[in-house]
Amino acid sequence: MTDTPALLDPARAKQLAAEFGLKPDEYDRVLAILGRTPSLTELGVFSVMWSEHCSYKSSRVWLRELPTKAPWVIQGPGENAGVIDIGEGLAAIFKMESHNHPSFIEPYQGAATGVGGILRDVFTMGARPIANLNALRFGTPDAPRMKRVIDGVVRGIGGYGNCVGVPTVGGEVNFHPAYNGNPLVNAMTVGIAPADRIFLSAAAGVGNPVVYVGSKTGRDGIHGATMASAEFSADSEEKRPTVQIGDPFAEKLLIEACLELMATDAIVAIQDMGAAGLTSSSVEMAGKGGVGIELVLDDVPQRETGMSAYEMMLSESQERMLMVLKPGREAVAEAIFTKWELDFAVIGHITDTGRITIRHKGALEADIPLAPLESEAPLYRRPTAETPKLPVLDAASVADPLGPEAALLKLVGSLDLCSRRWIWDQYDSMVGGQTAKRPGAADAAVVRIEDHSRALAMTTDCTPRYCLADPEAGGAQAVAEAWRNLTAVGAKPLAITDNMNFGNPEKPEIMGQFASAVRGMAAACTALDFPVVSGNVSLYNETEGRAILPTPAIGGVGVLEDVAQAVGLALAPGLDLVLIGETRGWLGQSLWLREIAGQEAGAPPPVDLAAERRNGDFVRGRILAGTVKACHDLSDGGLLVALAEMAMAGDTGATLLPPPAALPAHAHWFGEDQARYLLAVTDGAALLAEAAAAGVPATRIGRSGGEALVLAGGPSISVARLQEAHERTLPALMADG
Amino acid sequence: MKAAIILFPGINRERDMALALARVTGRKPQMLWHRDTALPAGLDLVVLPGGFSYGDYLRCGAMAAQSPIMQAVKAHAARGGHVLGVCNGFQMLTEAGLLPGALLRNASLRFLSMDCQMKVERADTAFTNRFQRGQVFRATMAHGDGNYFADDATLDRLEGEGLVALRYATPQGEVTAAANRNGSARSIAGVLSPNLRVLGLMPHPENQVDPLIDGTDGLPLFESLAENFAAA
Amino acid sequence: MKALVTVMPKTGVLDPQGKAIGHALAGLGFAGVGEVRAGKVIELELAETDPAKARAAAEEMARKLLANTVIESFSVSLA
Amino acid sequence: MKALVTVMPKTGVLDPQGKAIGHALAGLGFAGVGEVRAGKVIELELAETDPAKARAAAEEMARKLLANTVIESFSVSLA
Ligand SMILES: Nc1ncnc2c1ncn2[C@@H]1O[C@H](COP(=O)(O)OP(=O)(O)O)[C@@H](O)[C@H]1O
Ligand SMILES: [Mg+2]
Repeated sequence: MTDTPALLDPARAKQLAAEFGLKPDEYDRVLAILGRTPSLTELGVFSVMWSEHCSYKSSRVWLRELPTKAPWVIQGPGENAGVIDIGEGLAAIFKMESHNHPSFIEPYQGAATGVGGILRDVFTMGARPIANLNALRFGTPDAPRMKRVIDGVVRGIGGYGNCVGVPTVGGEVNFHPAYNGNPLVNAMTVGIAPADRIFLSAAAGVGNPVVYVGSKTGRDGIHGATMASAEFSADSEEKRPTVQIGDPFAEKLLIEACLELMATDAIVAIQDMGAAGLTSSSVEMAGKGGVGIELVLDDVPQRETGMSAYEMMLSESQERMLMVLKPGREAVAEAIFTKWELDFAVIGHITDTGRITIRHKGALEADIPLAPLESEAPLYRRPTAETPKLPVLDAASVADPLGPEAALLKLVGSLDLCSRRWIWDQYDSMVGGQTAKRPGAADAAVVRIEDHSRALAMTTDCTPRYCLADPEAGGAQAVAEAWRNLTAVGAKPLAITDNMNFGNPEKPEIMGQFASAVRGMAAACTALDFPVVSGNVSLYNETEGRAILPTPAIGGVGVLEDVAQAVGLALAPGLDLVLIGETRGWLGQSLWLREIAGQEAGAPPPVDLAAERRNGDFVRGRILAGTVKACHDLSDGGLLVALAEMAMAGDTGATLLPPPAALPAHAHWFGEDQARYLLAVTDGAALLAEAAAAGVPATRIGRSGGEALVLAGGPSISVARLQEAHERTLPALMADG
Repeated sequence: MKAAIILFPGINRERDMALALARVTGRKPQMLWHRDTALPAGLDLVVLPGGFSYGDYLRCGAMAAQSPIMQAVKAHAARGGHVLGVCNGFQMLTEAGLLPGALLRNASLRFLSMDCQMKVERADTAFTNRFQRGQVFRATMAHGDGNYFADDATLDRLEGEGLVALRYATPQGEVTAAANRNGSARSIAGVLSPNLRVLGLMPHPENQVDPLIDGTDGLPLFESLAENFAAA
Repeated sequence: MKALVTVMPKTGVLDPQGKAIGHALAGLGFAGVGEVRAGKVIELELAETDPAKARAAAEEMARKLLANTVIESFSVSLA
Repeated sequence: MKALVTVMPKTGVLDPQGKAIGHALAGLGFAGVGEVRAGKVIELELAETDPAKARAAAEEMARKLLANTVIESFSVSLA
């Protein structure tokens, strides 16, 4: 056996390095680490490990600014997913991840494998997945291919989630031309595990077997991680062969088999094979454990013939996991995986060399020291340029061309506010038998934990148009809205996962957006005791040089001690309507301004974190006291849209008091001031008194009942007409999609 | 009642079904593995749960219908035992020949996850005793292939012999095309065997058994069974 | 030896997929398309080298699993 | 004139259906079954009577709609 692998010709190696996406100085570092030219497999390992997707080289310096700690955080960023303590000996494990580029190339499979990947991140830590969410951004439906993308993405998310039997309980969708060439598909999974049975990825135990389980390896997705790290160009179509196909049936078996094995004591460490497949899983497991690893690829289960070491190490075939077992537990594990009709193979062992060595057909294919592979990984503090601040828009300076009735009907039917029923009707939201608030029923989805009264509340949020106008305020707003949505069902918000979707970080204005958004998020997380426990970064979301809107999607998780405490947003008759929070009539960057006045202008609404906290804590207190019959936070579209949403959900109208004289009516009805909630209660006077005592701004705005929204001295807008306008949009758009 | 749920690779509503059965019997049902070749002695009810057995690849329920345990299920049915198949379980029952017809792709060609209303056509079976004839109840449906099909002669026979258990209807009990979202022949949602002891249905009454989750519309179905086998 | 099992909806059985494809083709501007039917094809790599036996085996597989004769008919061809 | 468009997963592309069918056939006791691949077949009734034109039309339909050429390949035969 030789002690060096077959090396590439130096000139060829340099050229390949560039093709694989390594910058010249990065390649020089490879040479320095190895002290020689790399083999093809080694070059492949370096290029994927040092890709933006795996190394976070542009984002890491900024992500460090995010608060990640709280007494209830069991595991923050750095593992496959974040873990929090939710009481009664239980942990919630969750993460969000993007599959943007694959979903544009092949929408169904791209979205489906996105769901599969995030599920694996969660069950690899020992959790049974109990819910999926998805945050989607599409271009305008008349853009080329866009309807097919929308249709394929929705079918793909449903196709995978429905089949594995994890309910898809929530999410969000925006439409904007900035996503025409680069839609965003962010998928989130939440799981539950016993708090003392969390599985981590650090390998240990020299001599311990390294085991491969799941589906066989094919040539799919080779260099998927580097693709996700490159900007799109018109010839991206050429990159099609890297498309991976999801097999949700195999995933379902993998979930059951892994959970069954996890109930024994056989596992030392476990990690899913995600982006960069066998490479990243083996390198990360050994690296984290400070050990070495030797892989012998001959026994890797293979779907295709004649696969090389390079191909096996870089394949992104789906539904595969890597584990380190305790010595002598191979048979126990193999019996379980055989029972579930999955492949099982011992493909190596843990060593004390601090190196990864890869052998195939008797030859050494790679031999890389692990410490420098990680510590010397490129890390950039790229130049940033601040987004210039926009002037505050004076509400009185914008004329109201339509009046409240026509504006409301138009808004509830607009793309960003219309009913998402067409989407969620394709997702099984009930499987598991624990979904207490399904899509459309509440500001956050609520799923009870089997055999407990306790429930989790979950939401995803981001308002990209605010983030474009002011990334710092937008970052804070996204976190605050997630916190508010959890609060609005009565849950105690605990932690978030994030998915940072941005353009090309090599452009200072994009990197500036990123840095500012992080700053805003960090401030909100700190003020709201709402730490970040996991996340994902997706950069280079550009097509032909045009970037998407900065989109830091936030996935929030909170807990309710008793599912019976959860409130929804559906209005019932005979209740007082009370608005919590201050209304100044902020129209800058509002949907009213865009859809009705035809402008995208002004500074977005400022986020007063102290007010958020005070108002939210008050609302939650009232919900837990049992006096709130329905609750909805105010966001896109402002007060009248929120009220219309409650009315439509409950088939109940309301009679409203006149708007205050101090504000233009349209600013009162449609302004997007933050930190506000609309509550329906039996005793409005009592609530107002409690709010006054707590120093929380509160106003009675009307009373529920009847079949229309009746504006004082103004129009009477029937709930049925609102529903018609609200429900019509997506089905009409997608009729022959 | 002694009930058992059969686990096939890829099914996913077994825990939902176990919760529903436990709610009416006070104890968890037995879980059986698809490779078993015999059923435990003295079973009152065998349940084929919902999900995506074998990924629903090829045809829904087709591969599960060929599982070793299905021979024992057929023998159980032949002895006059009770069998409940829900969603994927209904598809397995038709594929195994225990119920007539087949479930085709939904007419819309989309997965349908929504509430539906079902009208009870027969309230004199072990599955439906606790309902009134003509009563309408709500259940979740979640399927891509729930479009019931049989040839006209078979449909006429089913109707003639009173073997249509449930039909999609409006909340007021009208059987309309709009209420029949998946396009099923004659709005059929559930079918009985001639001895009324095998029931297959597409929607999931097991998801409506808990007031804290989504109401108790489906509970009478399970209460009927529990009552029927109360002595056992 | 390769066997190809083609499975088609029986005449008289609703074929929503075929119908939808026909509709979509018309929407794309393809004229002169009459009935469209959508079926499945399963390609089997068989160790059997005798054509008659291979065909018989494939037919048996179709009857037992690959086709549901309540709604589908099948045909076998060898390659 | 009838055109038959057969759509198969491209070689190298994972075919979960074919895999599961192969598995099930083995479970049913069919021996000697190697690789199994599952595809679709679409039967089109075309008004066109010229074989070359009919074929060209069917190929165009396959490219535009019937096959997802990112992951599937297709072939056309006339009957
Ligand atoms: N992609 C999606 N998948 C599932 N549910 C969704 C999706 N998009 C939106 N929803 C659901 O639609 C409802 C309204 O969404 P949204 O307008 O974003 O709510 P909010 O403004 O209160 O945050 C919520 O229940 C949400 O979970
Ligand atoms: Mg939201």
